Amino acid sequence: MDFQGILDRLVAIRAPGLVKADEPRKPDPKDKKDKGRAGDPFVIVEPALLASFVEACRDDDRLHFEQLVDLTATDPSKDSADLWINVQLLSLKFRHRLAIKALLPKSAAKLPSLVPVYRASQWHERECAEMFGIVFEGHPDPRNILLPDDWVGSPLRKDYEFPKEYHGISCE
Amino acid sequence: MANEVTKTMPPSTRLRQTDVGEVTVDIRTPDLEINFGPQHPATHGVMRVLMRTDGELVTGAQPHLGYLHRCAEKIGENVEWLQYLPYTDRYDYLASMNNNLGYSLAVEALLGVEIPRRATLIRIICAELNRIGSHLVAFGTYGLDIGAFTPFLYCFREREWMMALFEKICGARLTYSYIRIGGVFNDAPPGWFEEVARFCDVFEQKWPEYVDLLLVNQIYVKRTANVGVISREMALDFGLTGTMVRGSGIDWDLRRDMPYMCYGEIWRDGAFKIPVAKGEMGALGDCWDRSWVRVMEMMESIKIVRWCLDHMVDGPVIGELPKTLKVPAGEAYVGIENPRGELGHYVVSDGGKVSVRTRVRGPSFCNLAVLEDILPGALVGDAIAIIGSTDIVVGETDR
Amino acid sequence: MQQTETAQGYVKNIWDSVKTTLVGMKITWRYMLQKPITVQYPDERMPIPDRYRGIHYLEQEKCINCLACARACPIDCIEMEAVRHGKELEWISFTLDYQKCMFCELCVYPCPKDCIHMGTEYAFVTFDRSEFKHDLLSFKGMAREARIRMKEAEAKKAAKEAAKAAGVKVEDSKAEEGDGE
Amino acid sequence: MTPALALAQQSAAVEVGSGSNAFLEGLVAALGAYLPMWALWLGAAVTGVAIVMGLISLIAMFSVWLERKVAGHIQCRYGPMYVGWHGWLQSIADGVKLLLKEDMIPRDADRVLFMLAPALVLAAIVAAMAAYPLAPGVFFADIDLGVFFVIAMSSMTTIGVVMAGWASNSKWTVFGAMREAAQVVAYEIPLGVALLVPVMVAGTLNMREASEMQSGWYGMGWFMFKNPFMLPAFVLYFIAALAETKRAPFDLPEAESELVAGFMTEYSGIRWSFFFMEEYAAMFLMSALAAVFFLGGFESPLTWAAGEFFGRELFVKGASGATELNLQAIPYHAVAGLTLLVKSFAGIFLMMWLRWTLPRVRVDQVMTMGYKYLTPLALVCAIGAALWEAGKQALLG
Repeated sequence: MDFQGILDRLVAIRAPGLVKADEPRKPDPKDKKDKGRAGDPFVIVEPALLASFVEACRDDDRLHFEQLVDLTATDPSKDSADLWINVQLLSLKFRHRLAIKALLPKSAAKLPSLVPVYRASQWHERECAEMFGIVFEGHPDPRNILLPDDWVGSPLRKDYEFPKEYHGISCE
Repeated sequence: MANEVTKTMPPSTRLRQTDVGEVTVDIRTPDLEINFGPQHPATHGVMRVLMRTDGELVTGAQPHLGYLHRCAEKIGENVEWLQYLPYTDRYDYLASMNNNLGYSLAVEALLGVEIPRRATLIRIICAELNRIGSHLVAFGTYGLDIGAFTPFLYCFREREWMMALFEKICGARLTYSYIRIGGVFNDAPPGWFEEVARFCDVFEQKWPEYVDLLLVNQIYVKRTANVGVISREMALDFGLTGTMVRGSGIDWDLRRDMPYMCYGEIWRDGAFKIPVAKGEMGALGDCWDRSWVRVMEMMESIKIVRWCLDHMVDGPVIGELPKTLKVPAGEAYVGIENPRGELGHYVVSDGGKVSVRTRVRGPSFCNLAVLEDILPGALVGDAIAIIGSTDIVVGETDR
Repeated sequence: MQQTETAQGYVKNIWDSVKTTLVGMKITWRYMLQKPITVQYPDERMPIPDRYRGIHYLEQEKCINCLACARACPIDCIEMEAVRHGKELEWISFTLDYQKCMFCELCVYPCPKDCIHMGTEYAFVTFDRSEFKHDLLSFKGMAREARIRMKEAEAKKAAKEAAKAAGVKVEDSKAEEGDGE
Repeated sequence: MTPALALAQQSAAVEVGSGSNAFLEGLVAALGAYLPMWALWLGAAVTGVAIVMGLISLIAMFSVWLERKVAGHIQCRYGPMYVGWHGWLQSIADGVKLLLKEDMIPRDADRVLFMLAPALVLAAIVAAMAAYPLAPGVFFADIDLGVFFVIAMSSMTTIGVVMAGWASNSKWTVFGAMREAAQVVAYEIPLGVALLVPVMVAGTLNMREASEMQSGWYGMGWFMFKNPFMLPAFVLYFIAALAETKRAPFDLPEAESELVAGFMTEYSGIRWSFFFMEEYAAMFLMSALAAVFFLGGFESPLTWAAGEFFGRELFVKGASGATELNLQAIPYHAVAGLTLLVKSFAGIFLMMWLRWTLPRVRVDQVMTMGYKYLTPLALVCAIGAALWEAGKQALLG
């Protein structure tokens, strides 16, 4: 199924939390400032309903997304008010992918964990949590995974300041 | 009597006195917590698994990562598009070509640049040769984990030639940085394709030796069959990819099912097959199945290389690219079939010279998550076999 | 791990073990009689291909101090410093920090004059880490020919000036500019 | 060496067993008129210990070199090449290195046990070596219970290994030690039972006598050919010996990819080399036992020819009635001793070849193999051989 088909199906099954779809487009020749958008199409989803959205995607027999391939977050820029949660779903049966994006306000970076739906997201969520300071509610094992347990700050946020020292070791 | 027993007993033992004057002693001791790694011969790098064992039996396991974390994703936000290429070499250092390829394809998905056919074919040859090399290491070191030293060196003998081939085409033996955005860096030197063909011939002769010496050896079979069984459902739930998922009997290969470059054409030509485990030696999805898939895949890669050599065309090896690379705004996720599974690159651009986000979805990272579930119940020796069979590269789990 | 074994399985187990062991031993025996494929490293060495990415070398005469390589470097390990005397360059330093360098060859491609190359030398051993900051210059300051040329030019200019000492002011276009990093 | 070693050796050489000691005989023949008997005994014991220690060191050194060359050539590489011709002095260089290494004892280790363990291991194997006959007429101790003594003594090394594992105060070493204990207990039985087969055929436990009994058929009257149950017994014995000497595929106590280095993890330098020497000496002893009881011991057509040509008796009664050394028989004894040595090293080579071919078995499979495969099969062999012998006697008288 191509993206349009998936989108139609999502609308048809009333997938919870679906906001809109975003598809790549060519730059508008009239508007100089518009650069268009390249890359993949994706759907935008309410973060609070992300878990139920992916569950609906998994359980629908026409979508059949058995695998969560990737879950990550993006901090688009320093001034952006939102973080993005990017989820990649994959259906082995129908050989299609779906990119999902959830806009999460930086001030309250909190959303329900996806682990009950896909256990694959367990480590991805731990990584997101330590790198972006996102809280996944209901995560079974919310420890740091790549960073030391006592790490301060969220390194992949754009406003992260590099520490001057770590345990008395100068990082200059 | 009871007092004497208590005195000599270790504090962990529990004592229960029944009313008829009998004393029941519970001599179970608490489980032994043992640090498997970070410096251990069988962790394939610096990974640490905190294991609880009851004698030889593993009752719990908890992988601890991050010893080799080199901030690859953060670096991606600070260097230019092309400059990030050498860093991709360094996460899965056994399959650098595939990493280069994944990153290049992701950026090209945003750029929309057309890749010359010769470049595509050279890319496939390099990626498949590197897959062979990576599987050789995986299979060889797996033998080493099981205790067979010699097949390891036989595997490295062939890998050495593969590395020499790469050394001829790009000048490096491990961190190639050869496949670049828009094509490849250099055209193949004269005589290189002939040598690749020779390598294929020799490899086909040597390949049965690995099977005879290790794969079907009864001790090897006994060590790996019915050990670390990952069921179909578990493989899907944990997002396992690549050899792990094929080892669980799921017929899935990105090269065939979501073809990139000209893999679709090669598949339609019937040049290669996807080996899927059938559970010949034990339960479906055990360690033996996974290693079998790897060994079989090497031969399929040889066939793909042969196809590319047969269909080689002349022409440029790099597409039309501006001098300073500016990538159009947008975001793309491209997953390719790395030797270890699906290597995904999620790149976000705002139209500038530097990426906004470079996310690497390492297959080892995802495949490793299953350890917590399959290690308990295994013996200590099995634990090594299971960790080895997931074929992780710590550079990629930690990035 | 406990499997129920049949008598048939018991015998088959023994048979398989013996057979596969003998097959393995046959293979290892064959290799034992063959000549090893390794080389005795310091005495013999593997041939190094032309494209080998080792320690850089610089064709200093060609280099125009354009900094293209330094900009292309992902880790900023190239630093160069030179003073320009008209057309001639007076070199002060062109250092590569091999503690950082990852031999990615990205500095070679953007060079407009094709003057920086990857060499074939790979063993770079020192007792002091500071020595890893390696200077690629084969000569410091100016090349002898360049110095001669400059002296000649200066002499010519001096002669011209002496000839035109009558009062015609010659425009001195030479502007020294420092082109450090 | 430590007094414990000397004591063990002395007791082995002199007191155990009822046979004589070739060195003692030689000393008596040479100096009997000048020195009191106790001095001769002591001299014989000291000589014996010195020779055994030298022998073990040499065997270990040569075996290490052989192992590295065999491993190298199997793996398409050269192995040691720089120290001497094809690196034959490599072991000496390594030995010097090991001697010069820092002697480390972990802080929380049990110091006494930690230091005692390697000595005990080595002492046990030195004692076991006492029963090894150098030549038909040259031996340290002609023990009637030879086989029994060797097996008993080489099992003693287990105690040292368990001690080392426990004293190191490390979890990996305890794993190694426990595996060793379980493994040796499991494989002692098939080893002993498999050895019973030739012992039954020979009717003696004395290694020298057993060897002499195989001198028929122009030196090819090996026990191997005397009974159809001998070949399976030999295979079973060999497998059990592999496990007994902690060699791959049964090297679980050290299992370098599982337990780092098993019971030896915390050892370094000369203490570690004691374990190493023990391993190779044990391999040699087990191979020598196999050679003596299955493969004809000293006997080969060459030995037979030398015996026919030079005469066999090393000590003869002289004209005066005193014991004298028969110099003429020395070539025969040299040939015989070399034959046994070559046969023993052939066994060691086979062990190495197997090691560099096979993967390691798992700990439960070691037990399964010991108890469920080797022990019953060895018993079948023993009973079959006994019935065969009995039938032969009944039929042929």
